[in-house]
Amino acid sequence: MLKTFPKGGVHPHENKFSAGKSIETIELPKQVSIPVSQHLGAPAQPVVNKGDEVKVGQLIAKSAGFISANIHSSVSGKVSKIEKILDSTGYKQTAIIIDVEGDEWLPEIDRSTELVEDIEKFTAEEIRAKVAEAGIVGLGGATFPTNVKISIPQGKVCENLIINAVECEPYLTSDHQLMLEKSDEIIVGARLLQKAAGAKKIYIGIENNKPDAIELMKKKAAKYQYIEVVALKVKYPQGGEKQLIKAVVNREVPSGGLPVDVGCVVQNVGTAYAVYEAVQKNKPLIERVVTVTGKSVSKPSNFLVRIGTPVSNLIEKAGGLPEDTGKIVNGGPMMGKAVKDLSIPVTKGTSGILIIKSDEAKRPKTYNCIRCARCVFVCPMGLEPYLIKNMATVGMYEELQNERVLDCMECGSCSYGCPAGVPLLDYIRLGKTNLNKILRSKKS
Amino acid sequence: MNNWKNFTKGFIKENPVFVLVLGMCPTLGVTTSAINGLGMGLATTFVLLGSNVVISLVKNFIPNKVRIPAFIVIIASFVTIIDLSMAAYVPDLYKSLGLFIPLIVVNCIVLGRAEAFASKNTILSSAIDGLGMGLGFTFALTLLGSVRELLGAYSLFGHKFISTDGILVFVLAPGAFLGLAYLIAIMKRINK
Amino acid sequence: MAKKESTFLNMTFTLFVVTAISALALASVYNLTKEPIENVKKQNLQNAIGVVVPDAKKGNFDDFEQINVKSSDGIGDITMYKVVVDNDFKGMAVKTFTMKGFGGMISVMVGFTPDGTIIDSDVLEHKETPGLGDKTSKNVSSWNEQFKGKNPAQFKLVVKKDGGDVDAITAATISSRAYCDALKRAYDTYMNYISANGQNSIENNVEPKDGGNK
Amino acid sequence: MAQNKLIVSLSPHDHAKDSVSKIMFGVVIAMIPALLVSVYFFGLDAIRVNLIAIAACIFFEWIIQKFLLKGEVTITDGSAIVTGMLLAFNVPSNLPWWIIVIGAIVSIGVGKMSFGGLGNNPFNPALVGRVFLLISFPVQMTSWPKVQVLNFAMTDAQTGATPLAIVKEGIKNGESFSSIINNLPTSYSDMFFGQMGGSLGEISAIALIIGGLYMLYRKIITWHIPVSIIATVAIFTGILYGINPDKYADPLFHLLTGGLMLGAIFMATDMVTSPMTSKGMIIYGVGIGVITVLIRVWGAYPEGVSFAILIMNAFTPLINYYIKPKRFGEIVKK
Repeated sequence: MLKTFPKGGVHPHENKFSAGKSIETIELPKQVSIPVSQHLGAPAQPVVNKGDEVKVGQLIAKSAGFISANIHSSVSGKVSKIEKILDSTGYKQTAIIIDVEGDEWLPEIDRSTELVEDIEKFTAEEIRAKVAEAGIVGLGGATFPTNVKISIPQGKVCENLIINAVECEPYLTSDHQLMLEKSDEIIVGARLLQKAAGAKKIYIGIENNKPDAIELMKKKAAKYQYIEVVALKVKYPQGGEKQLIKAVVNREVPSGGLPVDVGCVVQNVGTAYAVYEAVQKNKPLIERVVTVTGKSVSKPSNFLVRIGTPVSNLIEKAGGLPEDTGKIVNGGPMMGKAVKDLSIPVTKGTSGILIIKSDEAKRPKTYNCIRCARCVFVCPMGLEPYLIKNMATVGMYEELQNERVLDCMECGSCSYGCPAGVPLLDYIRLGKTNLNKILRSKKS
Repeated sequence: MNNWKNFTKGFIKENPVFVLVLGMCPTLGVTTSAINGLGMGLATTFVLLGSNVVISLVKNFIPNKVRIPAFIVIIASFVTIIDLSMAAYVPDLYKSLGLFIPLIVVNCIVLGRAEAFASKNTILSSAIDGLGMGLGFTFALTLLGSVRELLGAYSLFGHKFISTDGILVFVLAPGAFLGLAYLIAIMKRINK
Repeated sequence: MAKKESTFLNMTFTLFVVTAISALALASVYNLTKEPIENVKKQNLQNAIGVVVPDAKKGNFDDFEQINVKSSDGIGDITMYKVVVDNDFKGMAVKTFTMKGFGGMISVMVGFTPDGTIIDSDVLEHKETPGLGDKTSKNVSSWNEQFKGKNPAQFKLVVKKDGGDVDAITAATISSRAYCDALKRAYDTYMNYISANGQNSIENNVEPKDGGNK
Repeated sequence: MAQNKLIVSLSPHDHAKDSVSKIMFGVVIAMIPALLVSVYFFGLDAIRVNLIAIAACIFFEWIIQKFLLKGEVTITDGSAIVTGMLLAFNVPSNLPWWIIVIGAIVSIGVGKMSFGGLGNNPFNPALVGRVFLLISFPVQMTSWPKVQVLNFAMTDAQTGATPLAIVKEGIKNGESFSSIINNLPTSYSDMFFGQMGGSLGEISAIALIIGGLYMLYRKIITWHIPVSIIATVAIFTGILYGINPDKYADPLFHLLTGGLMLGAIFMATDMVTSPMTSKGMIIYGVGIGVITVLIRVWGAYPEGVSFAILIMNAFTPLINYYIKPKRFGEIVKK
């Protein structure tokens, strides 16, 4: 029996069209827009001004708080302006816009592809400092600053480092392809993370629909006794931190708690690769792998993209925007955000660009809830989405706290499975937002 | 208050059964036929009228703290009078209404009108109020009784239209609830 | 006019007056209705007896001797009315009961000839389901006509389904059985009474006519 | 230009291909085996009853939605067909057409639309109609035609009682269960395949089980409710049978007769009126099982599944209120 999390979950159609497509490097755009807020927490503070010349890897915005991350220039050229642009959240955000001139890198960045395995030369402290310096955030999509996550708080112990290579979102293949092409680097990155967090063991969780990756990673990890590659049964949302921990080490993160409360730290496989590059190669987080896919896309691909590249460039490279496009999603179909405009830039959290045909873009017709209980059965957090929806509809926001609405991680399983087409997650978000407002006003 | 308005309010606008939902025990219990509903309604009307008049008459002599016991005694007297007279002179109706006649004592409508209206108003308007409310109650009970008798026994006031058994559930207790629920719903729509 | 204050004296006095007037009114109404109610009760009983022993309608209720006995199986009391019209014994009306009804107790009146043949029978009180069990009553259906003129000594008072001679009401076997049970109890009690007191005990009223001497 | 037409909505952007109407038609498909068996044993009457019930249910749903509520007409979602078929399954095949129509009015009008239509009804509409008919027309509702294999002549068949009623009668008269069962014309295998008197759709356990397995496969129902009802009835009657095999029928007899399979598989699992959590479903199922046996063994009616389901339907909101799914991360927090 393959391991998985016990309660809830759905099985969306996988549609991994871009699987096995090797990572192509996309050519430099003419101009990049790098938002200063690509991570959870405080937006970074720009440290360049209009007209400044920047090189690839140069710090252009500085971390502005404990939970925040540095931003580096992904191209070389001239800062043309600093202004508010539309980003993937749909809101206007401050971004640094750089006109690309050539491709001149900072001299300390090691651009060779040679593998550097030695991790003994760094202390845990140094690794954390380098990760923080490189502005690495969780690349799975949550974009939580990595250095914060691997700084284990006083009194807590991290026993297990879990590398999240589940990629449970349908369509997306960027992590899968990265594992196939950069397995050695990922192992080193994982070991670096382990050292920084002080973990005893590394688990690499991979869903069973990627047998080639499982095999390769098992081979590479064979020489390290403390690394275990765990094949997992395919089930969405296994990539959720809490579900992954439950599936791999069978521990439950308490409601409102953090993974470290049960001695675990979860890092995305892409993050591990970025950590390797940052520590061993001095390369800040300036590019990432992005899947461009969709049923109507003529060339579904995995691209290595510089942060700040407009999404339209990627779509162009993947064969252009199909005629019948109805919706473009930044991320996977389950948790990604629909975008308004193709000019938005790729950010640290962009794991994929999904193009949905117009006939599938519309939501299904909504009927009365028939109380089929499917939402209750699929909720991985053991919530009752139908009840939360009803309570949110009538404005019982405060009472929602007892229904644990804040535990919801918005995986969308409830809305996905609802036969009546009720947009349950929308109501849950409404409830969460209003409950949070009430809780904040109570605190102050 | 306009006397006419005072009189008619009991029928639709403040109907004790359909709007105020008072006196449910006799409403559900005795309305197995139209005649039972009518009889119960008229008996209640008599009690209401009498008690309203008397209470309105004596309201100023009764100290506030003992008004409820005094009202109850007055109402109970009227009910007993009705009970005895019906037993003596209309034995058939008495047989079918049976248990419910003494229960008029605790019928919320009677005490409710005494407390809410008669103890504050003049004798004339109290009498009109009692009569209006009582007839409204009678109207409601007769209507419910007719519906139940029509559906449950295919007859009205004892005249059978179809000689087979009716939809039995309507002469049973569940039918009272069903019938009342739909009548209330219809009244709600009319009042709108 | 100002309301009276709620002093102890006031309250006691008012309540006293109110209750006194009520008592007075009730007493007079009671006196007034006492006789009609008695008459109605008597009339009702006579009517009920008249249903099962038709000759009773012609007689005077006060002539009917009322006999209270324990039921044959000892679980309850049974009242028997000796219907005598013009010194002629017309039959025995037995007010019997059963506890086996669908809604519990059923009270039945049944009339017997001296040899125990059923003259007629009817339900007095019941809580059976309307449309089903209430078909045992005469005013609802003619079901209980089948007992007319039958002598339980030959006619087995058990529904056909259970091997007797009685046609049960469709879909109301329980009520039918209960009715049979009541009749059986009446018959047994009646027969016990006769065997205990002798045939004369019921026919002695008839004697004067026969013997011409009393 | 295409950019202006982009749809922006919140996640998720994918949806399972299931819908209310697919579920409803799945239930209809699952009922087909039982329908075929009923045609085999009751002839064209079975089709007649089904057609009248379905047509009447759809018609009244349309009338009420269109003219009374003046709202959207949703007869195409298939729920009225399911209600109509379930109603037909719960009545004898020789029921006069006008009684079926009254049943449909009550099912749809009282049981469903009065509460706001599909999804809002606290009681299973078909059962509301069935119990209404049972109380209102006890004679017609309890005279079951004797089964005649492939009789399409539409003649008036003889009527008789169900095995359940026969056994109850017999036990009440002091006969022992074994002697009654030996005198029954139907053997257990007859009962299993459906050769016994009874309502249209309840006679064949095997056909109902096939339908149930199909619904399990389609994930329309979960195993919790049917299994807990059947297990409860089996255990409860098994204990009684163990205490006194003369006075109480054996568990297999209880499982095969009456509407137990129909109730457990098709009626109790009605999504709208059953609890939302697996624990709640088991409590609900156990409740139905216990009440069914109570009514069958000690109650006035020989058959108690319908009443048991309606009673537990009334408890469903309470079960939903008190029985919560196990929250993720709750135990650790204490």
